[in-house]
Amino acid sequence: MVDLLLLVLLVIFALYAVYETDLLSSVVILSAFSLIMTIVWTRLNAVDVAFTEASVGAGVSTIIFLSALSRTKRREEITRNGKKLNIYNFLASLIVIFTGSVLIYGTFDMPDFGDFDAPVNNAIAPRYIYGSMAELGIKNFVTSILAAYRGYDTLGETTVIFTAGVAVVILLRRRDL
Amino acid sequence: MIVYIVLIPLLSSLLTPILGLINRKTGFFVTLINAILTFTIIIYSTRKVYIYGPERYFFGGFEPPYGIEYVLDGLNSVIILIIAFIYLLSVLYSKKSLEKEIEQKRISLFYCIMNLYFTGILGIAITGDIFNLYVFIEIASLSAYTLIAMGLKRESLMASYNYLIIGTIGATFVLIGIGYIFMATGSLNMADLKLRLPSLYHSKMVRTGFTFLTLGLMLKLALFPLHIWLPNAYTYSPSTISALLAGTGTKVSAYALIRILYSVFTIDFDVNIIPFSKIFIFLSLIAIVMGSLLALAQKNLKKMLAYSSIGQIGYITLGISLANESALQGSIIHIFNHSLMKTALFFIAGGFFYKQGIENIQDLKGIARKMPLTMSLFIIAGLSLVGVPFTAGFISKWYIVIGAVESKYYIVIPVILLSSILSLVYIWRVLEISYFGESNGNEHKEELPVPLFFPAMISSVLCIFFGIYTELPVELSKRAIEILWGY
Amino acid sequence: MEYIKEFLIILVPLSGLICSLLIYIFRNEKYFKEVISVISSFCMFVFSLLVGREVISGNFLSYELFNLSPTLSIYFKADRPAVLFALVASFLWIITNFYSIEYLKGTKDKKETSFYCYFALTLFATTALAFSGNIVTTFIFYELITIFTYPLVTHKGTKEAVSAGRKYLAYLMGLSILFFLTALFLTYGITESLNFQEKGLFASYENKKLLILILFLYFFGIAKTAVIPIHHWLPTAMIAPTPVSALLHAVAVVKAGVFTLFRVLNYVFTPEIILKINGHFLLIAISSATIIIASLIALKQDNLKLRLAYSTISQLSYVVLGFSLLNKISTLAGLSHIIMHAFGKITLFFCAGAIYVQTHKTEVSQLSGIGKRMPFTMFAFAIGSLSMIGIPGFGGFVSKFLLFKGISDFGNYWLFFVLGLSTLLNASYFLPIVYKAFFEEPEKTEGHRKNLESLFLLIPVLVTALISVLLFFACSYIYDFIGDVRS
Amino acid sequence: MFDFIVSKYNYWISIVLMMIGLYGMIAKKNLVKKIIGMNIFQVSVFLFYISMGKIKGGTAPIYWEKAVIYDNPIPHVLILTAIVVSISTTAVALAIIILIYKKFGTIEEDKILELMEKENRR
Repeated sequence: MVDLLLLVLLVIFALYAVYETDLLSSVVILSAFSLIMTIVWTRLNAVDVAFTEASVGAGVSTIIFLSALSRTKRREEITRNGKKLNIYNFLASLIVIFTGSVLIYGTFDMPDFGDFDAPVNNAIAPRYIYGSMAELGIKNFVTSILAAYRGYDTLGETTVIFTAGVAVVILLRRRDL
Repeated sequence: MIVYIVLIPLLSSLLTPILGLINRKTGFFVTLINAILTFTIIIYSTRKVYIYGPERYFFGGFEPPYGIEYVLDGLNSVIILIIAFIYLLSVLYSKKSLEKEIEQKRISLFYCIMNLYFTGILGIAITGDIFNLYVFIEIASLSAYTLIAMGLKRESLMASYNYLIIGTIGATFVLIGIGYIFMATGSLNMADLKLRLPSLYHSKMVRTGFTFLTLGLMLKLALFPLHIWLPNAYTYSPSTISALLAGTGTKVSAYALIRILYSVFTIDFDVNIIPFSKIFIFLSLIAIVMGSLLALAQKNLKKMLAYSSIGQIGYITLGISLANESALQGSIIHIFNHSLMKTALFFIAGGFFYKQGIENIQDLKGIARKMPLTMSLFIIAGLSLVGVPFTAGFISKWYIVIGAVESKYYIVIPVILLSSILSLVYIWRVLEISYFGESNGNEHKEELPVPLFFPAMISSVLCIFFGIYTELPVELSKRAIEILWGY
Repeated sequence: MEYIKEFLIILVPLSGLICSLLIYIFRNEKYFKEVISVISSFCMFVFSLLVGREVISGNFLSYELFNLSPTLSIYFKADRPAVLFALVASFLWIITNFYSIEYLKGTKDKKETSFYCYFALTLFATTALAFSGNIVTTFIFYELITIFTYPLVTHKGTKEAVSAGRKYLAYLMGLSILFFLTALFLTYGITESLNFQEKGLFASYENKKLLILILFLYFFGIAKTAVIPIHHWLPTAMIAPTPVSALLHAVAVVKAGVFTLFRVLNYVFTPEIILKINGHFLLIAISSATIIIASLIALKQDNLKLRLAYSTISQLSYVVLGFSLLNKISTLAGLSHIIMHAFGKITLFFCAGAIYVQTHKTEVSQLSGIGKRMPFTMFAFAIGSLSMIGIPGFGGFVSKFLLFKGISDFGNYWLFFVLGLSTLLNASYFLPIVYKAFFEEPEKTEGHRKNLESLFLLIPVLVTALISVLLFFACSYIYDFIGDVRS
Repeated sequence: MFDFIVSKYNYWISIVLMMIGLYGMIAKKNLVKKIIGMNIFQVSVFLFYISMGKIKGGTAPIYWEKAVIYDNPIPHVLILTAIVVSISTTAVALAIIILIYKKFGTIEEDKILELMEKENRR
């Protein structure tokens, strides 16, 4: 029941974050959204992910947003110029509804939530769970996959951060424009 | 050996900013060495793949599906060959061209991002793991956003931002698709998925996953209704980057699409089980016509070329979705050829900007009298774009049409021919203005400087070369399909 | 020796290509381009003769240049009609060369290099088309002719010339890409072969509707035949310098069109198949309509070159009519009319050019009394006219006579009426010019110089006029040479 | 029916969240707001991933003698990577937005388009 409550809370926060016109509070709500997400993930036993989300999603991300807001504008300006905007919104909702229904359609065949026999848990996962201890000697399976089996992904991830870092530096230092 | 294909660009991207602290000029040389080295390795490994068959590399020694693997087979060796070649040309072009467009203080960081982009697209092309594919798509995209945002005009920022939004939607769709497929199979390795998926083809999960994967890639590929990001992105980015993106960006997405369609899923699924083939033939035909029509309406030279790219992407997806041997072969050859000709055209368009500050077609009046050699390159690449015989463009169109006839899609023929005519018209418009327009002022000859002229020359001469000596692309693409479809 | 024989067939077009290259390389040498043009035209003629000797002695000459794809090759083959066409084109090139030297000098043309260069290139493409052994090769050189003649049409560089060039391209390239290429693709899709064969390609194909469609696609795709709905390009192309109009738009280009049609009707389709699908009625209707309508339009033209152009359209349809009657005599008539018309019409054009150079007169109404000042030129003009009208004793009579015979073989007698009426019309738009020239008084304001003729302009005119007459007496040799086309 | 709903509610709510985010990304005109939408969109996809790795009665995928069933660790790994990617994209996007504000003086898309159009017309 707690889980469901948290999820409903997530939806409310998400809606609030999207509809709030004050960008500052929107960002704060987003940060709260991330924190609730952290709790959800902890309850789903994804400890490492929750930890990362708490620090990166709720922490770093909020700071970046705030610093960006401090350099731009705080309020969203709602311009209601009649029909044009409405058609645009209508189209957007159409796309969203369509995408959503395709996604929901895909869930019909899904194994139930928490099903042990789901293919996800039986294809390659057992090898990591039962073999990685002996192979690598690391207690945390997530760490061992991250560092060893899928180490190349982690290299890619580092590269992404590096890219973003260089990108931010080179962009923010532009003087020539 | 194949692991160096990604590692060298990655290392050089680390090296460029560090050496850049010592001397600004090192950025170019590190990048150049990187491009040459990577290209050499790719030629070497492509040859090896061609002779001995696919090569696999297990990262960290963990065998797939548990670890991540690199696979180099007939298909992606062709793709990385052309990518590395275009990159090499762009680097050669960049030195002079960037002098006018980028602050020299930031040049080493700029080269760093360029190398990261190179890393990203090579990573996409070479990985054998779909989640890894996503990671590399993001590396390539993030660096592409940055590169576009470095354009001279402030429009470039908006172009970059729009690309970022649409690109991220695309990448996230890919992520969702991967999630659905992962959920159905529990595996992430492409070769493994190909074994596991056939029994699940009727699962709604797999279908949704497939839809989102292709949809995400289509966004990245800029197929017609999803193309909105592309024209501005190509138009307002620095000349080198326009050429580089036009030659590599969408091509690698096209490759990823082929990979997903025929290497993760099978042709049976694409054609018989879901109506993918029909829908995308239809979309591609619209893209072919609309791309050419919109190109016709443009005033800005680079924008015209960008819209023409949208039409040409239609050819590529058409060949992919016709799903027979000739058409797919045509598609692969078209990826190869279109890279060459579009890069050449963007190089030349960048050259006009460099030399005369010209952006609009109307301002090209009489330019052919000032730069006859440059303009003749433009003619070659332009005619190749139209698909005139003896140019590279003819061969790929030929194969695609033959494929269409084999599959009895006769409607394809008039559409392709109509678009050829439209492209003839928009290329011709440029030629007419540049040859017969009344130029104001002096008309003494001033060709492009060698560093700009040379890459443009190489790529457009190759358009002719591969139009006559077709053996190499035809043979390579044939080998690619043999391996892809397993015979 | 065998190898050289094989290579002989390539040498004919090659002499044109090499000529243009040499002209371009040595473009700064004085008199070089004229000399090299003359030499190469002689070479081309001699090579054509040599090929002709081989063909007569029964050797089969063919040469495969290279493969564009396993099923797509650039392939040359010699047979009698091809040799005939090559001989006519190369012989007239020799004469035109002498003529152009004086003409360009007379009109003070500055762009000699491009003139000679593209002229040679056009001849290269025309002869290559003559010897083409399959449809693809034909198509490629058909397109190349258009591309190479475009600069000649826009030679003047004025606004009018540019828009004429645009029309030229739109008709010739647009229609060929839209229809000809479609037909080509369909042919390939159905038969998987594109080689010209005596027994045709569709021998075992039953779908009549599709065959008719393909036939019409070919017919309207080959716009160089200038039949009535697709003839507009020819009058507009008259803006080109007169030697171009003379050789290219009365001989090489338009004859390339009818020659391609000949190939299609006899070696892709066969008369039997066309008769089976009843495809010939539309062809006959259109060509006979063209004969009449074009003559009527010609009657109204005051501009001499335009009148000649419409006369060309009308005369070309004789050839088309001959081919579409589908019997041996009529085909022979078509082929021989290619020659007769070539010599007659080139004479007329040369005269028109000479008049323009000497007096700057372009309109028929200005020509009163010109015969007194340029008697020999106008004498040649009279011979050309008579040949075109088809008076016995001149070359034109022979083919017209054969055409009558072909019609009676075919059995559709109202066509006699068409030919008769057209002869009448021919007479009524040519003879008034001759009358005006010799029997009307010149306007008083004219200058005092009596004889305006220049030897260099006169000799070519007289030579072609003489040959027009000789052809009447030598016609049996020609028939012997052509023999049974479909043996 | 009830079982069907209960058995999948986690996925469904994550899909609803995704769509809220996607809507924000497409429909909102404010550039920062789009990025906020993007964050919601991506984080919800992560939730979807994490949900599929959960097993009833499973414990966290860390070696533990008393454990009978472990949750699936693979989605966790993937999402660790994806979170970093997401934050990097956000950072780059915000950097671009700051630049846009500097050059255009606004972060509303329609106003920027107006400005660009004016410039083109000139």
